[in-house]
Amino acid sequence: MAEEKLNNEEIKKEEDNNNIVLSKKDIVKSFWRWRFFVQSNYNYERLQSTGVIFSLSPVLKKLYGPKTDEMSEALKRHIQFFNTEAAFGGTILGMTIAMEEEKANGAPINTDTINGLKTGMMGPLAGIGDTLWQGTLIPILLSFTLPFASQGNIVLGPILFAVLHMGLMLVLSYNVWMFGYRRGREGVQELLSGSALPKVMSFAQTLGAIVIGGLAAQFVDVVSPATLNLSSDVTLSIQEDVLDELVVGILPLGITLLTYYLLKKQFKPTTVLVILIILGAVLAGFGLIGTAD
Amino acid sequence: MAEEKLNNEEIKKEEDNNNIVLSKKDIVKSFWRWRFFVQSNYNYERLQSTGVIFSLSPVLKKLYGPKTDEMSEALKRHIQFFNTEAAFGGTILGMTIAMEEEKANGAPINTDTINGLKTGMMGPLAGIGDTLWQGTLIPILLSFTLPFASQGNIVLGPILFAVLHMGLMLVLSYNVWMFGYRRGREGVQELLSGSALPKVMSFAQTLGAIVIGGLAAQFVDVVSPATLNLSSDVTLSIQEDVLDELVVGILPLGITLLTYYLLKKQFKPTTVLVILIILGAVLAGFGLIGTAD
Amino acid sequence: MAEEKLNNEEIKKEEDNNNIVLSKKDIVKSFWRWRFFVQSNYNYERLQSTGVIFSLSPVLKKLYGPKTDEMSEALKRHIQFFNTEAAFGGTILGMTIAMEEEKANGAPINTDTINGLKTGMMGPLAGIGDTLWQGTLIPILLSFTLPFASQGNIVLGPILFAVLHMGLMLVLSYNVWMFGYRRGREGVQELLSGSALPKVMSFAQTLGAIVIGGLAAQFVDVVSPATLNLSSDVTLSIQEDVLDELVVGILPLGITLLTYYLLKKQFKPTTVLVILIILGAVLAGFGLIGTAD
Amino acid sequence: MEIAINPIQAFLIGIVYYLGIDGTPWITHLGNHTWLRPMFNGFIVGIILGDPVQGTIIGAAINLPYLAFISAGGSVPMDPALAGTVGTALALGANVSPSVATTMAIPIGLLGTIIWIVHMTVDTTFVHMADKAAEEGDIRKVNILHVAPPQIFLFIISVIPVAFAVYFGVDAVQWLVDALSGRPLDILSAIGGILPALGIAMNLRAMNGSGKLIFFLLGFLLTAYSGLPILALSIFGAIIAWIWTTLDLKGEY
Amino acid sequence: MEIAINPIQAFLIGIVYYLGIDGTPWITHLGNHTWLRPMFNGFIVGIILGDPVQGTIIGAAINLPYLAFISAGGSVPMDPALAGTVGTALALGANVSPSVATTMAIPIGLLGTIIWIVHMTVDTTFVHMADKAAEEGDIRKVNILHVAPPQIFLFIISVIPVAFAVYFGVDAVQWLVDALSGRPLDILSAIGGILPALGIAMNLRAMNGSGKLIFFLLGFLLTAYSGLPILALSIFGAIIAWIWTTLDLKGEY
Amino acid sequence: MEIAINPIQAFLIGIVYYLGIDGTPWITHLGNHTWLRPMFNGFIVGIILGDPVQGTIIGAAINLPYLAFISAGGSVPMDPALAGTVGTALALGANVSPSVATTMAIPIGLLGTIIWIVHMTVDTTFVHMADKAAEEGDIRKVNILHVAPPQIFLFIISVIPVAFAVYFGVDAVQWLVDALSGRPLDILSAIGGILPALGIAMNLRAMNGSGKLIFFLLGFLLTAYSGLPILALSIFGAIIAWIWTTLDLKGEY
Ligand SMILES: OC[C@H]1O[C@H](O)[C@@H](O)[C@@H](O)[C@@H]1O
Ligand SMILES: OC[C@H]1O[C@H](O)[C@@H](O)[C@@H](O)[C@@H]1O
Ligand SMILES: OC[C@H]1O[C@H](O)[C@@H](O)[C@@H](O)[C@@H]1O
Repeated sequence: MAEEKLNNEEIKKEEDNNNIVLSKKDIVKSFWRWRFFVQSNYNYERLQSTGVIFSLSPVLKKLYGPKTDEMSEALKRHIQFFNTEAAFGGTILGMTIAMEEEKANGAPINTDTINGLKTGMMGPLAGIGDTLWQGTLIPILLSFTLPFASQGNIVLGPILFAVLHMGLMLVLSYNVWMFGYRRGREGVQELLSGSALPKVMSFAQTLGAIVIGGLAAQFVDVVSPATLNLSSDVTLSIQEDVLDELVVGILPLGITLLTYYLLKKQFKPTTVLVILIILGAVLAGFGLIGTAD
Repeated sequence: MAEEKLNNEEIKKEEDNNNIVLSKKDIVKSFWRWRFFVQSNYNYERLQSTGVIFSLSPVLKKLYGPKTDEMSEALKRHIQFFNTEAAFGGTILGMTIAMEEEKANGAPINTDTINGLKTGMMGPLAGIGDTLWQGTLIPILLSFTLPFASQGNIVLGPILFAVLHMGLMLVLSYNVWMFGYRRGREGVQELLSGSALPKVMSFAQTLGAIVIGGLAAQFVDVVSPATLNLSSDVTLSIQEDVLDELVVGILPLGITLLTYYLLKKQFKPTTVLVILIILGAVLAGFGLIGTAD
Repeated sequence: MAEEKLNNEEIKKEEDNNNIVLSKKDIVKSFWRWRFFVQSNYNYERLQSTGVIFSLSPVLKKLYGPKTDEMSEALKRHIQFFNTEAAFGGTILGMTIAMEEEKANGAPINTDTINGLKTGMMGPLAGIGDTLWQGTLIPILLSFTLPFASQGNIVLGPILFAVLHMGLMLVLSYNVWMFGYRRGREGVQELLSGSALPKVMSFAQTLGAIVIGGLAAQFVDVVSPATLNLSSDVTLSIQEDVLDELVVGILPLGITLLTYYLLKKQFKPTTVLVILIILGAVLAGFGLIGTAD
Repeated sequence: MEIAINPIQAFLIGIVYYLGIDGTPWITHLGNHTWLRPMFNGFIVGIILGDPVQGTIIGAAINLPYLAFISAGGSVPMDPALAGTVGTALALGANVSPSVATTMAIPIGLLGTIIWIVHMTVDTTFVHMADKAAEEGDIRKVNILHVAPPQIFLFIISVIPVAFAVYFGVDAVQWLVDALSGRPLDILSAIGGILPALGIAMNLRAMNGSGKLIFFLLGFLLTAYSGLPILALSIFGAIIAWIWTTLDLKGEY
Repeated sequence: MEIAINPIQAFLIGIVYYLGIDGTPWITHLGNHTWLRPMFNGFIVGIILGDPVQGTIIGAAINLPYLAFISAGGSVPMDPALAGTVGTALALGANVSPSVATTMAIPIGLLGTIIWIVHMTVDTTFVHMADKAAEEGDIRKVNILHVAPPQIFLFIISVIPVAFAVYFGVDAVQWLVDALSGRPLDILSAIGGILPALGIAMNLRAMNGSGKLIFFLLGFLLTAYSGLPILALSIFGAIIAWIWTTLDLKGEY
Repeated sequence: MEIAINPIQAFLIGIVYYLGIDGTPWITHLGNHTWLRPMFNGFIVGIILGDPVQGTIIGAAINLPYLAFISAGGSVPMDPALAGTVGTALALGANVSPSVATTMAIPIGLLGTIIWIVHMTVDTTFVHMADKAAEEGDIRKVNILHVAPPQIFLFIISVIPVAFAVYFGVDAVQWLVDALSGRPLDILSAIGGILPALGIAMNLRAMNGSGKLIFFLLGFLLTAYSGLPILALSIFGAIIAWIWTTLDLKGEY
């Protein structure tokens, strides 16, 4: 009953707004703008934020017209912090387009809903996407083509790598984008009432957190080369004899959690960057840390 | 109150039916028929189904009489797909006998309840039973007796193995069978109202699934012996350099899931068998798969 | 409403009792009595029970006066079985003081509540405390100072170890004790209504059980040195060829569970002790068990 | 000393094989599982050929690669019973050393899977006949169909090839083995390697319970990555199952 | 055969580097990730210098230590694009062996992180300008700010040093590398080793969900203790996430 | 240089041992745990015998096998305090090398468990006396019972044997050790190996919480199979406990 009423109301509102419908061309155009320009202005403060606007540009122009209040709202909405893995995370942009479309046509979607979805999904999809793309697909492709390249085989080396990498990833990211848009359209009702979404979100968030943890363990690379020369023949290795006995990976874990803590304390990323560089320089300068090589 | 009423009703019905009670001899006879004949007509379509009927035969005859409608119903009930590990899974048959007895005496048990129990428990007990019996007990007994046998010691070799294996397992399977019958009798009320059973079922199903997964990892044996000879000195092993880097055991896992998928799609087991044989022959023929030896 | 009433009642009662307030000095005195005398009368039946009374002595005297009925109740309350890791577990004593204080001043706290808290927390804190203190901190301190000691360096060897060990642990155990007292005071209300406590308890109990399991695996040390000499060249090692193939650590696990079972069956600890000694002597006498060295 | 195998002995050895097939009713199902171990049927073949000690020794040697043999869900990846009976008979007959017997036994064991597959396929016809009898409530007929036709058929396809093989002896079998060796044998063992998937998948399909596939995957990956023995896995599995069940059914019953 | 690099070639190689930086729009973001692999940009540098085959061979050698290169959350722990372009150019120019080229490429790659850090820091100013345009609803201006200033700036700071380096050649770079080797290089690589923490922590901060830090810790420790490859971790992670989600949201929706 | 140990020194060394027993009140409970390490009590024995440096060196050697010594739930699987005091005294007295001292110290340490067991058994009588005092509300009496009788008793059974052993010296102890070596020592160490089970089981019995035994088993098996150090186990354990608690108490409070 209540839902039916909602539907009726919406339909009325949609009629009032003369129902601006996006064409497939708009969605596709937006996709290509994303794939080319996602990180043109990549920066430590907001990362891909202006990339989002650049990509949504054809959509927003059509929905809100230039220099209107609604456009201003939309721009302020999307200029916030955003960062994800561009291929898999594209699905969020697809959904966002669908939500903007519904919103412009009067559905009761507010900025919080859109931002909730964007920020809720960007992290998990960054973790999962980085793992599947940079962490899995590229190493596989390289391990197939690199041997040819080292024999001087141009075709089965660099060219095959380029074709496979870009071919596979473009097909994937295009489909993922369109999927996001379609699910977004079908799902707005569902999203608003909330049935499957919380499960998908919770699953993605949990998996994302685990995977990000795994990435930290693999790619933050700090060990202590320090030793205590206790006598002519007794040497204590801080890394092996102390730290590894406590918790394997305690240094990278500590550094990552410290960084996280600083960001949580509202330090700007550029400040944190400087802190990390100084910390690294000082500790390495005294020979207390290094890489595992 | 409601329960009390139920009890009264039952008692009345039981009186109406003149209360056919199975003797211990019936249960034991049934047990031996199972232990001897469980797989006399083992087949890809229904596996132990006629074995179940052969085993329950004394019970069913007593409860329903020959060529009655009730007998026909009972036969059609039990000729369905059934497969379990015969020793541990015997407990299901014990319970089934108890349920048939109650049903024949008027308890409100229908075909669905009986089949639910049978199909709910047969898989878990197959996984758990195979693990404990074929996967654990037999290897232990063999590792004790085989060394004697290889010295030509007949008594401490084959004979001791036979005695221990059959002795232990018969004691076990007899007790498990009787336990099933007793629990079934006591528990019919409980089963119908549902308090402990769902927990036991859920536990068994979860454990069964994990254990079946472990069996698959150990006993489905496919690796790829293929290599890419990239140059005179660079060789890429598909198994070690690619597949193992992705997911260890990806081939056996893939084959098992494919088989499962085909069965789910209602392919007949014999069809799936043919598919697997052809698949194996073709892939092995081209040197793409082999066993790990 | 109901809560408000409770508060009012309490305040009234407190007025009636003229509100005996413990001074910080009482709490600190109690702490030092604990740290010195916790295990003066350590025994297999009740372990630290009289140590608890000795420690709480200044508090109980102040709250209940000598040889009163209330004192007798308090003594009987605390002479029950108690055992924990003295440093981390001190937090339980801190809380206990707070609860005794409230109780003496009329709060509706009964013996069960106090004992529930004490026995609920002592086990987990024993497991966690032993792990962090004896299992982690001491080995680390030793691995730093032992090399110096073996060079004959008295200062960086034994003395540094003593200073660091006692310094760190006294600071820790003092703070943990005071924390317990403060949380106890603030939390009595909360404890009684129950919101955070169940979570903390459940977390501590679960972690404690896991950690105790890990301690058992590391510190119960039984293997079987027995072998079967099957022929001149075939030898079967019971430990490696049989037990380890079944479950790694099956002997220490079995011994621990047996001990637990005996205690559960209300055997006195001294009886269990004798059983273990006899069992160990007999089995080792026949060469069936030994240590892993 | 070479033992000449006479037709009666050959026939008896054929029966030894028949009795070691999982499902023949005469010695119980557990009896089959004792009897199918080469250590045991080698001993029996030894009795038939007059040298049980030597039969046991050869059987034990042939048994080694089948130590961890398992049959799940009706899948038989290789056939230790065939390997044991034929291998022992030939080794005693040709006075071949245990290790040579073992070498020959492996390909023979693979051939056994063919017999198994044929019988499990043909048996489906008898269950269809039993369906009709069930409709009529004729339990006697179901019982007869359960035993007579499948066992007669199994007797024929198991006794005859074995009797022939051991009667015509090592040369005939060697010829067969040679003909198979190389690619054909690789193919046969690859098929033997994947067939357990059928049994496992049938068991899996027969299971219910939420998250079935998830837990299957978990069991698979835990085993694949840790190399845990199956008993240890099942203890860990029981812990996981307990936690899952407790939490999943919380407040439901 | 030594190849003398002329100014135009040096400039072109500078552009090759610029195009291999994660974010330059001309060849798509995926294009950057192809182009930044030394195997690929070595090939392009080879074309520019007239020997694509040799360029590919050298690039492939330089690529090896970057096989598992990942950039997460905008962190670039080392710069394979700089290593590949400059390394290949110098190796072709000085006719240096691939293995020497690799040795030189590692410190060069570390220097690339400096360029990356500078550009990601400076870009923050353009996003502040964009904030104003957003306020006015001026999407055209936001779009221009998104592309023009950052890319012009990036072009300058990436093309110039590379062009100079490859033009003045191996001696100049060798001098730089020598000056760095030892402690300075250790410090640079230590910094490169901890910088991914920034990216990962930014991603982590952007995530929600109950137990986020717990599961992060779990993923970290599982990987640290088991050495699981990242794909296997993510399958185990998916199983855990499924179990958690199922139980945590039970009866809520 | 051999040091002759006089009766007073022997008595003092007996006291050193007494103070290193877990529970003597004079130097705090933490003090006991410092003092019971051979590195430390060797140093004190060295002071008494006039050579603290040598005492420390010998003590450090004896300490090595006790690096991971733990006492849980009142179980003492071996006695480092006895090993350290007697071992150091004998080594200094007989001018024995540290490694010989260590070899002798191990069986001595096992004998210490006997003293411990006797005192923890006898102390049960004092707690029964305290029960009566508690009934009467007589806290003073409970306090006295808590300290005086158990400590007097402990003083006697610890000081006397040690004083005798170090006074009569290496030959007497060697005789004892010889008499024990072989089977008796194996039996003593086997008993020492299983006694921690008592302490652990007492702690376990004192715990509550649903699934206690399941989680105990989990902790045991994780450690047994992975060889995880105890701190790492407790972090994994905390993650598991958090997940369990969150889900188990869901919606209850
Ligand atoms: O898997 C359960 C069960 O399936 C079939 O019945 C046979 O393979 C048995 O050996 C096995 O125990
Ligand atoms: O981590 C998500 C994402 O962050 C940034 O955008 C870059 O580092 C990408 O390479 C990465 O995929
Ligand atoms: O296990 C808790 C606790 O038990 C006893 O009190 C002693 O063994 C202590 O060393 C230990 O900390």
